[in-house]
Amino acid sequence: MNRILIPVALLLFLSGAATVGFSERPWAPRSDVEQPIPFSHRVHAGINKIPCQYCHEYARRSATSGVPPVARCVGCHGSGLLGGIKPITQPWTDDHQPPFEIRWNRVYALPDFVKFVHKPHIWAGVACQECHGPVETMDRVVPVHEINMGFCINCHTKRGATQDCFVCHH
Amino acid sequence: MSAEVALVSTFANDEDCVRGIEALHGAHAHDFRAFTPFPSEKVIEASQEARGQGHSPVRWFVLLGAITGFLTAVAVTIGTSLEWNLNTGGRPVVSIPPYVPIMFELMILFGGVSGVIGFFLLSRLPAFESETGYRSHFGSDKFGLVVRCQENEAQKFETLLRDAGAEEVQREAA
Amino acid sequence: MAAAIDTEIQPSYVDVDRQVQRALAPGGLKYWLWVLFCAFLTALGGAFWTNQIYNSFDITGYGQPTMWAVYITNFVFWVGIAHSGTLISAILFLFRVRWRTAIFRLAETMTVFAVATAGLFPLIHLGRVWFFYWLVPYPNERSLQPDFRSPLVWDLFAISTYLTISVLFLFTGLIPDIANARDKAVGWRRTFYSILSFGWQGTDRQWRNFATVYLLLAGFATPLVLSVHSVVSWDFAMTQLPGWHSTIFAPYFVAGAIFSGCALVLTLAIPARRLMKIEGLITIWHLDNLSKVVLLTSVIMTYSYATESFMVWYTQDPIEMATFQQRYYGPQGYMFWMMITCNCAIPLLLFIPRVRTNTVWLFIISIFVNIGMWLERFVIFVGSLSTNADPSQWKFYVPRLTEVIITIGSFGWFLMNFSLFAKFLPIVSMTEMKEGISWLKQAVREVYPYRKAA
Amino acid sequence: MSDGLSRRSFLKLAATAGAAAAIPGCEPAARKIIPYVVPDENIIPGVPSYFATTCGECSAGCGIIAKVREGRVIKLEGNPADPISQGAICARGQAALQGVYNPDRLSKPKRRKADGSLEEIGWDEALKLFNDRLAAAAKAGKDRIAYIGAPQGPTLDRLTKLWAGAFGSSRVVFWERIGTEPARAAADACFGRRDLPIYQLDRADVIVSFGADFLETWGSPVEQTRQYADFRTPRMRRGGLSIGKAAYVSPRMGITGAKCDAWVPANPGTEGAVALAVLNVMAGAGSLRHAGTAASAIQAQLAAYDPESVSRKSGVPVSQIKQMADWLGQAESPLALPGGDDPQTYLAAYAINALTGSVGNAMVFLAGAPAETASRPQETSAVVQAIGAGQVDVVVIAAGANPIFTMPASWGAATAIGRAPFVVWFGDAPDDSAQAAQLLIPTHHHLESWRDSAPRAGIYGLGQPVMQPVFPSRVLHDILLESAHLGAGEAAQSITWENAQDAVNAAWQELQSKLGLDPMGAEFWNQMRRNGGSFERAKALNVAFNPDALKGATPARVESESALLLAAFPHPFLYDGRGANKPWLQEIPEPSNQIVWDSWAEIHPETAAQLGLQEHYKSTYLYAGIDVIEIATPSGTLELAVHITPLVKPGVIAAPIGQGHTSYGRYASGRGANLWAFLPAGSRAVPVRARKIERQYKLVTPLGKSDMMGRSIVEVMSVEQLANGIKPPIELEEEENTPKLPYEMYDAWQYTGHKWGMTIDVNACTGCSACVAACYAENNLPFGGKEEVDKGRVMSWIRIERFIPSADEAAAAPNLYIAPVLCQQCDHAPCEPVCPVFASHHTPEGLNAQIYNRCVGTRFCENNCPYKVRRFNWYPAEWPEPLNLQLNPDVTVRGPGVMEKCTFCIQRITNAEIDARTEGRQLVDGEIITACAQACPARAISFGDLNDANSAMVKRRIDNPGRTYTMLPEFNALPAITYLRSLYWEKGKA
Repeated sequence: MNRILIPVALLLFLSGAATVGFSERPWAPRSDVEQPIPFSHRVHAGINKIPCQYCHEYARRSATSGVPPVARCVGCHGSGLLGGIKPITQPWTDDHQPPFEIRWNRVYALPDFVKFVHKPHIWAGVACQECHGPVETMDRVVPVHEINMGFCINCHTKRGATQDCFVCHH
Repeated sequence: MSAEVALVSTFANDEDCVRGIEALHGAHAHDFRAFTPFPSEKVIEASQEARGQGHSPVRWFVLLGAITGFLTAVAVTIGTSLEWNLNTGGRPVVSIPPYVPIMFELMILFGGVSGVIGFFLLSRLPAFESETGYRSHFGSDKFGLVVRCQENEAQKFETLLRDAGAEEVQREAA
Repeated sequence: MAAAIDTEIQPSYVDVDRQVQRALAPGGLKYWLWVLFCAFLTALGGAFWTNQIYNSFDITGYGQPTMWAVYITNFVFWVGIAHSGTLISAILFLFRVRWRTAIFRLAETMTVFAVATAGLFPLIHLGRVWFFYWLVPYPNERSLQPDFRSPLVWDLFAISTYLTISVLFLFTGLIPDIANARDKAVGWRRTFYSILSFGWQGTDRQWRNFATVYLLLAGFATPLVLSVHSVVSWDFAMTQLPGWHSTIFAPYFVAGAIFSGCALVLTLAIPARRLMKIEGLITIWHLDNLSKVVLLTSVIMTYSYATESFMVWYTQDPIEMATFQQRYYGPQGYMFWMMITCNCAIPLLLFIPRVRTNTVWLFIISIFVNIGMWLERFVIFVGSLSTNADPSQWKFYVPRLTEVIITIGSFGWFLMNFSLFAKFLPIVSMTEMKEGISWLKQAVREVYPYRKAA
Repeated sequence: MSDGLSRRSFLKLAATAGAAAAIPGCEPAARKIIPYVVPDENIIPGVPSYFATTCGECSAGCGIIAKVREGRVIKLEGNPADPISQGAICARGQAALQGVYNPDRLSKPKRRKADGSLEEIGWDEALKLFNDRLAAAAKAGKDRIAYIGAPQGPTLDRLTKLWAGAFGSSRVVFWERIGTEPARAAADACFGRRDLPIYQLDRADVIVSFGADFLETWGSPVEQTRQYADFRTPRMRRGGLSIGKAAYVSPRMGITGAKCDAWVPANPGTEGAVALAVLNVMAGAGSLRHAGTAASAIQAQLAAYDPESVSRKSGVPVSQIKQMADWLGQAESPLALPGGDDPQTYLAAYAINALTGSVGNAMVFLAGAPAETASRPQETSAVVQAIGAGQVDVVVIAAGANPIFTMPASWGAATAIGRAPFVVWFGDAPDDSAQAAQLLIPTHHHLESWRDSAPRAGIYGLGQPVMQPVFPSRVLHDILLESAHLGAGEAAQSITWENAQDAVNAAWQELQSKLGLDPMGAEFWNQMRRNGGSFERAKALNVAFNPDALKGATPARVESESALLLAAFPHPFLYDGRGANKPWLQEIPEPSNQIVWDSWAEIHPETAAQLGLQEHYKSTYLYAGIDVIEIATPSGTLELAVHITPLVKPGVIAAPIGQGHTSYGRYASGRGANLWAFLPAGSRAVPVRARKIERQYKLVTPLGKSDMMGRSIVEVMSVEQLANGIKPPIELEEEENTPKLPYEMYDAWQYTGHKWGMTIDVNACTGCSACVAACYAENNLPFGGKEEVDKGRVMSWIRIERFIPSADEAAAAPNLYIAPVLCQQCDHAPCEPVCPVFASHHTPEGLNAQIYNRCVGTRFCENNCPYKVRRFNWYPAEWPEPLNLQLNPDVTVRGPGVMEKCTFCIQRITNAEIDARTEGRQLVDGEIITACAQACPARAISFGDLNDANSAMVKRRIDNPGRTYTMLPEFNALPAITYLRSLYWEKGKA
C-alpha cells in the first residue's frame, strides 16, 4: 500500500513547502533592480571615498536616509558647462542634459506597518553596511540581507536595544 | 525430518475454540493461531495463557507517549514564554495555571497517537499477505484455530481438535 | 417488514453481517440526489465564505459590540453535538453499558464530522483567516509564538486533540469491520476495503492488542471529552463580560453538549435505521435508552439555568443583574423563552414511555432540542455582548444573508460527510454486535411488546 | 515654504507617499523614489515642518499651526502664541484639512452650456470670458457689478472693494448669515460704539446666557470653552471652595445647557424678554451687590417687562426669573451673555452687565477695535434686490459665501441671482450657489493662500499658505486684480499691488510702521511668519451706559400664542452649512443628541405624544425608524425626522442648521433639510404648524442607551461635598466593594522608566468633540458614512459619552453626564491575555499596545474590554483622492480584519523619545502631548509620565483630592487614566 501512499504524501509535503518557500514577500529587498542611470556606488563610495551621508544626507536627521537631489550630483559633475567632473558613463553636455528628474527604483522597501527610523540607528553608531552590506564594493546596489523582523530583532538583542513591538509597529 | 503442515480447524463458537486452544496447550503445541470475528475475551485470555503472555505491551506505548506529550507541553509553553517575555495583563512571564490545559491536551494527544502506533506495530499491521489458513468466514461467523505441526503428529492434533468440538479440520501445506 | 421482525426474534452472527452489509449496497438515485443536495449547500456556504474573505466583514451583520455572533454560536453548537458521540462510544464502553453497541458507531461518526464542522467556524470567524497558523507554535525567524494564556489557544489544542483522538478511536474500531466487509466485497470496493483494513485478519495476536488499545483510547477519550467542552466554555467564562463571567460554565456546557448531542443522535438514527433497514440492530429499545439520557440532561440544563440566574440574583451585582434582566425581558428576550421551551419544557414529554418508544415523537422532540440548544448559545454569547458594561455601547445584533447561508452550508457539509460514510463504511459495528449478541437477543425480546403496542 | 519644491514634484511625492499610505496592511510600499531636483532647505523628508497661520473656518480667526510632511499639510493644531485659541482648536478647525483635500473640489474652470450642463474650459478662455463680461458691465454704467463673498480679512476685503471700485461698482457685500449686527446695533445704542464687546468668562463668578450657545457656535467657542472651564474650576471664592454658577436661557439644552447649572427652557425669540424681565427684577430689587448705572433710570424703561407677563410669553416660570435675577444681583462679578438674532436680548444683557458694574470687568470694550468685517443685512438685501431688479450685469459669488443656501427666503436670493445675466462663482468646492453660475472658477483654499485677519483689537493674524495648492486653482484676488488691470484702465491705477501676496505684505508693512518699526526690516516679517501674527494687548475702554437705549426694546418677535415654535440652531460642527462637505464633521456625533450624517427635529416627549409621534420597531427589537413630521412655516413646508428627547422645551421643535445642501459634494448633497430657507431675516425662530406624515425615517446614532444605569462611567459630586470633604455615595459604595486584603494573584508588574498616563477633568469637558476630530486627523481613522455607523462600525478611538440623568438622579446630577472615553491603557488590561497571538500586550512603558500586523482578528479583546474602546476594521477604509494625502505617514493605515484602538499617540511618544535620545537628554514633561490633549479647548485632558511625580498630569491628580476616580473600578483593570469628577451645585437648579 505504502508504495502509493508514501510518494503521494511526499508530493503533498513538497508542494506545500514550495508554496511557502517561493511565495514572494512583496517588500522583500529585490536584487533584480535596474536603475535609470548606471550609477556606481563602488566608484563614489568605494574608490572616491565619498561618505554615505554626503549624499544620503537625511539619515542622521530623519526616518528616511534620502536620495540625493539632482543638484547634489550636478554639484560635482557640473552640467557639462562648468568643467566639472565628467562621469565616465555618459558625458553631460549642452546637448546631453543631465536627467533632471531621476526616477530611481527602490531596492529596500518596508511595508506600511513597519515604522523604521534611520536617525536613532545612525546616532547609535550602527554602520550603514550592517544592514545594507558592503555597498562601497557594488556597482549596482543589491541587498545582502533580507530585512525582515528576525534580522532587526537579532541586532536589537545583540545590542540590548529596545524589544518593544510598539516602537516599530504603530 | 518430515514436512510441516497446518491444521485449519473451524469452530461454531468461542467456547469450543477455547477448548481447542487449551487442548493444544496441554499438548505443548504453541505454534497456533486463532481467528475470531470479534474480540472474544475468552479466546484472547486462553491464547495468552497458552503462550504464557501477560497483557498487551500497547500499554507501555501509551504511557510513554503520554509522558512525552506532557513534557513537550511544559517545554513549549514555558520555553516560548521565556523566549520573548511579553507582559499581558500584568501576568508574570511564566504563569503556570493557564498552561495546564495545554499540558493536559498534549498528554492525551501524544498518548493516544503513540498507542495506536504501538497497536499497528505489535499487530504487524499493515499485513500484506494473508496468514496461513485464513478463511473469510473467520471474519464473520466462524472461529478458526490453525496449528502448525510435523506431518507425523498431524493425526494426533486433528483428533485433539475434533474432540474440542471443531466442526471440521482441514490440512494444508504450511 | 415481516422478514425483518423474524430476524429480530433470533438474530445470529450471519444475520448481523447480512443486515449491516445490506446497508453498504450501492446507493440508488435518491441517495445520490440527497448527497448532491448536501454538496450544493456546502458549495454555497463555501462561496459565501470566499466572498466574505474578499470583501471583509462588511457584508455581514457584525458590528460593535457583538464581536462574536453566529459563527461562534455555530462553533460551540457543533462542538457540543460532538460530545455525545464520545460519551456513548467511550464512557458507556467503560461502564459496559450494553445498549451502546448498536448506536455507538453512528454516534462516533457524528462526533468526527461534527468536530470537523465546528473546526471550520473559528476560521470563518477570523478577521484575517490567512494568518490562522499564527495560533500554532512553530519555529520562525521572529521568534514569536502564540500566547498560551489565551483561552483561544487552549481551544485550538483541545479541538485538534479531540478531532485526532476521535478519528483514531473511530478508525481503530472500524478496522475489523472493514476487513469483514472486504471479504464479502468484490471489485473496486474490495480494493478500497483492503486498503482501509490494513490486511486485518482477526488473529488472536491482533485482537489482543486491539482490545488493549481500544480500552485505553476509551479511557483517554473520557477525560478528554470533559476537558474539551470545559475549555470551550472557558472561552467565555474567562472573560469579564457580564453574562459570561461565571464559574458554572464548564459543567453547564458539558451537560448541554451531551444534551444536544444525544438529541442529534436521535435525529440521525431514526431516519437512518429506517432508510438503511437496520431496525433489527438499532431497535426501539436503543432509542428508548437514548431518550432517557436526553431527558436526564434536559433536567440538568433546567437546573443550570436556575443556578445561573440564582447566582446573579444572589450577588446583587447591578451590572450582571442588568444583563440578565435584558436576557429575560430585553428586546431579544423572546429567544430566551423559546430556548426554555425547547430545552426545559418539551423534553419533559419523554417521561411518558409511549413517547419514548414512538419514533415520530422522538424525532420531533429531538429537533426541538437542537433548535433550543442553538438558541441557548446565541442568547448567552450574543445577548451578553449586546448588553455589556457600558450602556452607551449597547447594540443588538441581526444576522445577514452571509451568516445564514454559511450556517446552512455547515449543515450541508456535515450531512454530506455523514451520508457518504454511512453508505461506504459499516455504520453499525458488526464485531461488537456479535460480541453482545446475547444482549441484542434480549433487547429484541424487551422491545417486542412496545412494537406490538406501536 | 511656498518656494523651493516644484509643484509637479510635490504632487508626485504626494502621490508616492499617498499610495504608500493608502494601501492597507501587507502591500509593498511605492516602488519609485523621485528626489527633489533642488532640495528645499525647509523640508527634511520624514521630518514634519510647522507653519503658523490663521484658521479661516469661522469668523473667530483663531491662530493655528499646520504640521506639514513632505509638502502636504497633515494636521492642524492651535497656535499657543495666539491669545484667543492659546494652542487649542475646535473640531471645525481640524476639519479644514478635509476642506483643502476635499475630493469634490473644482479642478478646472467650468462653463455652463445652454442645456445647463457644465463643460470644462481652459484657464485663458475662462478668464477672458470673465474679464470681457466685467469690462462690458463697467461700460454699461455704474454699479453693474455685484460681489457677494464671505469676509476674508481686512486686506483682502479692502482689495475686493478697490477692485469693484475700479469697475465703478459699490455693490460689494461680505455676507455672514450668523452675523454680529444685533450685537453691534445694541452696543451702538447702549454705549455709542458699534464694537463687539469682549467677554471674559473666567473673570465672572455667575454667568447667565440668554440664548448664547457659547460652548457651541456663538462668538469664539474655543476661547469661551477655555474660559468657562476655568470659571468652573473649584477655587477659593468668598472664603469658600466653590465654582462659578451658570444658567442658560434657551429653547433647547445643547451642551451649553448641559454644562450650566440651570437650563431655563424659554420659547425661542423670547430670550430677550426674559432678559429684560430679569433686568426689571434686579433694578427693582435694589439689593444689588454692586450698583453700576442708576437702577431707577433703567427700571423706568421696563414697565412692559414685569416677570408675570414675560413668564406667560416665554414659558419661563416667574420663580426662575427671580432666581436668575438673584444670582446676578448677588454675584461678585456677574456676566450676562446675549445670543441669537434679537437685538433686545443684547440691549438687556448689556444693561444687566452695566447695572452690575461688570462692564469693564467681565465684559470690556477694547481700544482700536477692528473695522466690521461683514456687511449689514440691509446693505446685503439691497444688493440682492438690485440683482433681482436687473440692475446688475455680472454677479460674482466668491470665497465660500453661499447666498442661495444661507440667505433668508424673504429676500428671494435664488430667483434674483437666477435672473442675473451673468453669474461667476469662485471657490474650492462647488456649493448650492455654484449651480446658479454660468462660470465656475476654482480658487485656492485658505490654507493655500495669503490672508490676514483681525478678529479683535490688538490681534492681527497672518494667514500664510502652508502648502502648494492641491488642485491647479488660482488665488481669487490675483484674478480680480488682473481683471481690474486689464478691464478698468486708469481707474485701476490706484491699485499698486501685483497680487494678493503683495497686498498682504503691504498691510503688514503698514502695521510695522504703526508699531514704530522700520518698514523695510525683514526681521519683523519673518517673526510674524513664525508667530502667525502680531498679538498685542489692547487696553480696555471705560464706556458709559445710556439707559435710554432700553427705549428701543421691542416686544419679542415671536408671539407664543401659536401652538408650535420652530427653533433653528447652528449645528455645532456644520455651523451655517459650510462644514457639511467634511466627512469628519458629519461622522462625529452631535454631542447632545449623538446623531450623525443627518438633520432632525428635536421634540419633547409631551409634544411628541400630542402629535402622535413615536419610534417604530421592525421586530421586537430591530429599530426600524422614526416618524417624520411635515412642518408648515410661513415660507414653505419642510419634512424632518423626529428625535424625541427631553432636552428641548415642550411646544418647541428644535432643528439643526447646516444640512440640506442641493449640491455641495458627495458628503453633503441631499441630506436633511436647509433650515435657513424657512427662517425670516434676522431671526432663528418662527411659529409653525406641524403634522405627522405617513413616512418613517432612520436617524442613525452610535449611542446605545442614554441611561448610565448608575454605573461609574461619569462620576459626579456636588460642590458642597467637595468643599466639606464629604465623599459622594458612589465612592463609598466602591470602597465597600473593594476587598481590604491584598487580593491579587500575582505581584504587580514593575515599570521602570516612563509609564504613560492621563488625567481627564470631566468637570471641564464640554463634549465639544475637538479631541475626536483631532484623533481622526492624527491617527488616520477611517469614516464609514451613515450606513456603517448604523451597523455599529464607528471607528473613533475616543468618543464623547453622553448620558441623560434619570428622573431620580436628576436632583443630584448635572444636566447631562458628559465624558470622553478612550482606551484606559489598563495595567490589568483584560484585552491582553485573551489575545492568542500577543497582538495585544503591555509595553515596558505601560502602554496597552495593539500590533496591527500581528492581529489575526479573533476580536476576543474587544469582547473582554469593559470600556468597549477597541475598534475592528469591518470594512476596507477608503479615502477618495485626494483625501488620502492628509493621512499621517507615521501611523499605519489599518487594513480590514484587524483590531485597532487608542495608542496614546505612540508615534508622538516614539519620535519625542528618539529626539531626546539622539540629543542625549531626558524627556521633559509636556514635551509629548497627545492629539486629543493638544486640541482640547477646555484643557480637560492632560498627558504625562506617571513615574514623574512632578509631571503636570500627576500634579493634577494630587491637587484635586476627592475628585479622582477610575472608570468602572469593579473590573479591577487598573486604568492608567484617572478622571476628575464633574461638579454640580446641590441647589443649582434655578
